[in-house]
Amino acid sequence: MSEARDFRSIGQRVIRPDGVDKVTGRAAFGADYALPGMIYGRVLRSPHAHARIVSIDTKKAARMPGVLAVVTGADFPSVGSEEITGGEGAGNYKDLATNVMARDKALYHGHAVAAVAATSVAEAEAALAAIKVKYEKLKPLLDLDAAMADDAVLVEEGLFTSGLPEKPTKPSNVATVMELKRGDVEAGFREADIVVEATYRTPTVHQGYIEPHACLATINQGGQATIWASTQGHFDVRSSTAKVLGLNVSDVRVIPTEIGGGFGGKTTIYVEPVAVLLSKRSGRPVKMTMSREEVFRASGPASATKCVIKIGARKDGTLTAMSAWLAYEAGAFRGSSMAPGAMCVFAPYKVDNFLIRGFDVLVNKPKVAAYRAPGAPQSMYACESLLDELAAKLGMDPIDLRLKNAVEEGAQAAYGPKFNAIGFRECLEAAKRHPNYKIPLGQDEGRGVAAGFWFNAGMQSSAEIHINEDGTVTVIEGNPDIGGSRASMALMAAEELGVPYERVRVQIADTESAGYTNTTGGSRVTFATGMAVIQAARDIIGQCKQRAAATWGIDADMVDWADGKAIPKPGVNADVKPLTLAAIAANAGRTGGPLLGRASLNARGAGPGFSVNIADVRVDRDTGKVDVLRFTAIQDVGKAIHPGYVEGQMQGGAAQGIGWALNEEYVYSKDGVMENAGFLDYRIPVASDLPMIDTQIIEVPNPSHPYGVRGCGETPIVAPLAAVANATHAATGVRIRELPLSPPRVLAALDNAAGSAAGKAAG
Amino acid sequence: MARVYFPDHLASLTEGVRELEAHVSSFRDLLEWLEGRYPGISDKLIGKVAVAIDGDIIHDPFLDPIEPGSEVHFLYRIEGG
Amino acid sequence: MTKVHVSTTINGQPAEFLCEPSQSLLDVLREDLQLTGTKEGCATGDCGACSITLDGTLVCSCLVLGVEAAGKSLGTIEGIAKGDELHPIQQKFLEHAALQCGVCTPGLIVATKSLLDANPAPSEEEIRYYLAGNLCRCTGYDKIVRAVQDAAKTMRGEAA
Amino acid sequence: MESFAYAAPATLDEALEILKAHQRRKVRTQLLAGGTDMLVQMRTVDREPRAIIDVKKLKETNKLTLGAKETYIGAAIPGVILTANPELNARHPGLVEAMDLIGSSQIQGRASLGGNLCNASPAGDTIPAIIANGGICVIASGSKTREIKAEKFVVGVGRNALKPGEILLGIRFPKPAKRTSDAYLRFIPRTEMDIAVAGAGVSVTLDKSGTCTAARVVIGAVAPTALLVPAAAKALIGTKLDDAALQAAGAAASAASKPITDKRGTVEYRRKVVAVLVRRATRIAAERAGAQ
Repeated sequence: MSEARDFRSIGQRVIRPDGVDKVTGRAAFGADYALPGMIYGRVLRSPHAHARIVSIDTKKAARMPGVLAVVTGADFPSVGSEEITGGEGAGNYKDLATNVMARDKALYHGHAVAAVAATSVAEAEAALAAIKVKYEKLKPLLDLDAAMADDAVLVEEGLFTSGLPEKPTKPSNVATVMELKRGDVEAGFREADIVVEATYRTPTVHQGYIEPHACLATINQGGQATIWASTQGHFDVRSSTAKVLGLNVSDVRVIPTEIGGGFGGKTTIYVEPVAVLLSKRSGRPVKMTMSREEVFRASGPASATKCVIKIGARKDGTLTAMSAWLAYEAGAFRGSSMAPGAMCVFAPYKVDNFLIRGFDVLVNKPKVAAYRAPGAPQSMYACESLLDELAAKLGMDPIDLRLKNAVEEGAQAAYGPKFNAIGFRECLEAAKRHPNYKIPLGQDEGRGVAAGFWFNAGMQSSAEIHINEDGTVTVIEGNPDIGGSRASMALMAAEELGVPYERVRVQIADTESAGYTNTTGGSRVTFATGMAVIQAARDIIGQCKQRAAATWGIDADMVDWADGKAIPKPGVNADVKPLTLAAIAANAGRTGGPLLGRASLNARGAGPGFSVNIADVRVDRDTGKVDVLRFTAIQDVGKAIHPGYVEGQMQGGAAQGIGWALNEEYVYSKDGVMENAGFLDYRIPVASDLPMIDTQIIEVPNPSHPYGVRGCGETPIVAPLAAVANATHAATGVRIRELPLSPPRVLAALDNAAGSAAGKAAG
Repeated sequence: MARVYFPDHLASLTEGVRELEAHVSSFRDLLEWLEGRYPGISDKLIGKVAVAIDGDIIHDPFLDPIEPGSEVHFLYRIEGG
Repeated sequence: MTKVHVSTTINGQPAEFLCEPSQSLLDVLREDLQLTGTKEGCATGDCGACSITLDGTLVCSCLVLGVEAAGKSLGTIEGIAKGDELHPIQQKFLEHAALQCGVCTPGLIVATKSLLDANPAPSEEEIRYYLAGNLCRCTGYDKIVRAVQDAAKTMRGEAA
Repeated sequence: MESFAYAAPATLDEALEILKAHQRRKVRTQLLAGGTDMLVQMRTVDREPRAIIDVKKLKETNKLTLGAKETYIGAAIPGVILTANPELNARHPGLVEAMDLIGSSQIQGRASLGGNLCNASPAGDTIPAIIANGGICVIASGSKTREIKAEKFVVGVGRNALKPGEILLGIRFPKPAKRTSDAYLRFIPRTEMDIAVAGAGVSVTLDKSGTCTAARVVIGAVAPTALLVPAAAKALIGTKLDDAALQAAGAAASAASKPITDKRGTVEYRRKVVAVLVRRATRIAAERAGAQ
């Protein structure tokens, strides 16, 4: 389907259509909306990581000045167990409803137990303090080893592991087990000249979007609700809120606001149904925003993991067998990103024998949510680190080792199907050739390489195109623009229609105005919604040809479309002037009415995205501090529609991955209280922490997209973890198999190594 | 003749069979054919798993054509971030 | 609670408001004066999304009390463009794709203006350290730093 | 319900008057300078109402003089003013760099030396530097002023020596002797925006031959309050600040430290790193002193 062609608009670094509003402060984000009579909702949260809720007394709070509504779990309808199948995050509506507001148990520190709406935030907060909750404290489970122990306390009573060949007889905190295998892994290890095995751990981390969750909701006496929400997917907010509150989907209208970052964390709901219920009880519009502290404690971070990887290889570097044991914390409800983590772990490599076992494990922490290539950074950090260890043992260049085993078109992915055209080899070769791979390093400096992979996604999208009476173009679609996607949509519409980019505007419409569209996530927007925009544009072109034919009095199949104009086909004997889009639009009323193009589709064939990263670091041996000196991100994106925003995805993902590698982690007390719930101590990279991030875009077109687009947003976060860890090893000679590589951890490892070296020397 | 693959976690639905050959021309036909052999299986597949037909991952397949020689893989549904 | 009457100047225009003594200036700007271009990312001075100038000095408006604005001159993102014309910093942020979600952008632009007003030719390192209090989670800062460098050049009157 | 109140007196007398009145009526009162710590605390750990007296408008808290014998820095002067003063930088470079390390450019527009001292955090960056420079706190106490050495000002975690009704007006520093200079270093995991995991403020005096004749070594974030470590100074005095002397001073600082393990660092880590910082800060201070 991908067409080789010269592009006029695609590939141009245009100014995004929503840009001016975003640099002038006009753009309205989640917390920027207000309605007449609006009041403020706040949430009371559990001070315990695991406790039975014995009773909640809200009488005093309800009588306090300014308080117009108080709700608890008892005010929400009961929601039955039902898998969430429509949208993004895996899960169950019952869990979702219980996560929004605790019922009989508080399952993590920060779990919502009650909410208040009052005429001011101060009054609402004062009322929260007056709510009396009686808890019976239970032992919290805070890590994988404890939760997977045979005699562990259960986070969810009566939970039986799914995915086992036989139904287990005993409940467990392991919600799901999954297995992927091929060949004979034991035989493969016997065939190997060298076998390496190691255990790696990663901590709970947060997406760290700068805009906290925010919404404004109002519901009338007829049960019709309107919600303004900062979300990656307003259709999911609609379906989830309707389900949690027992409303008809048609009675919930969700208007997406501008969104201040999400990275997967805004693919689910937290305060939205609470705001609607408070509005119902108070008769007023209710605005709810999470504080930064609440975002850390009670939104959805990414899983902490423990990954055991084993790799066997021949002396020439050929991989003979690989195995992975992957445990992911799910938080208090099942549904971590273990499965995609398991599917990604060996995806870049050809190996005949492998065994992958994954475990989705409940602990008393907030329910995890998607975070950019969910699941992949953790498992691939482990595998890409161990490959580095293997390369060192084999005396091979780490890029050569990967080239030796890299998947290419026709190779069978570890997760099942055969790859179509992919660009992994091209990325590896570009890395090998890159000047940054050859820069000499100084004392205490090291270079690390790692690969990244993400599937990218298709799914359902809709688009409409309206041709305005002056020939300008309005594109209407349903994906919140989280990083410049309006520009990509406008570029694609301009390309197809043959009109200048500046004549195209893009509207992100609400759930009542746009056709159903899956969430902005899975790196799917430019691919799938872009495909819908292209199809809608082609619909318009078809109509324009008909209008031109009608104007000229010839058959529609005698008309061509070129350079934004209808022209007679070569050889057609008609003495007519080409008709521009503007001319056809001006005459639309006389040729059949307004020009309206549309497309709705379930896009298949998202193109897998591969990357290779090169990190250079310097380690301060006295303090254990690791500084990133240089970072090079190379990625196959299929086709870069707006190269500036593609580079931006690569750079932003690199920065998040570097933060994950070096400093970011949830620090828990022994009682399960997060001790660093703020940007002061949850340390995301600041401007002075990072160098410029060099990017190289590789374009191996995706055959399933008209322009070759693969999607690019998620792959960039996968490789940096191992690239930085491998560089740190190269700089120090010491391998640290747990993230983050924070100064205390690095210094302790250096001192240990020095101690044991000294011991050996002495011995 | 298309080849159809089930991963281990779904093989319980096919009495342990992980690889099948089917004479079908669309995913709808495949579901019907599978349902005939393993009654109840389609409820466990529709909306709960993703499918790759000749390498293209599809979240909600139904009308998608399956060519002779096609490879059909059932997969976990992959969410994104 | 007793509200306090405050007279101040915002973006060159006189302004008055009533606020509680404990209310932050950020809250006053956003909730009472509907100047929502100034964003709240943390309310603890750690993210810089609420950056404004107070008598010409760059501050986090979440760490200023509304009552402290009395008699002061405030500068917010809404006052950066001159009428119909974008400020060169705003223009360069657009040209360099230096924003993705855009929620940190107002704070970054206010902070950048403060930097360039004081130091017309900052080095990359000076830019990075000056802007260290403005968190951006989308861009990795690369394009932001380049936009600032380019804006500085334009403001110095050098050809781009 | 009690409510918040705010006053921004223009003169010291007025400020003391308001303080006294609040004291009589037993109103909880807090002094506000830059507010970069206080406002955060007011919004998180301690939301109780109080009367706030803004001391930023007083002449005494805004005075900055570099006299022939001493330096006076008003308690409420924001960092941005101090770091922009070349003369102050030349005279007390370590003190200025300690101030400059606090928070972002935005924080620098508000945070003050006096505020950092009164906040009395174990990790307050300027406190070791103030003590290393021999700072003396000037306090308005009723109609009089009293003075107290900086090392006696902070008495515990978040607690200072101010009595009810008192205001810290500024800090006096003796003008450094010839070939005397200082340095402050802290360790943080990032390059900016963090709280010190450990800190070290060092002042040294050299004779013409480069031998250290006087020193003050102060460590921060490794005990409930910043610690003046005479043993570390002793290890430096009489030496040419060679590696052995620096190692000894670092070891003395490590030994004097009483760190805790928390989200920012462990006991072991802080002990090790504080020695590194003492060594490195001494080297910088000595270079500066030698260059005079």
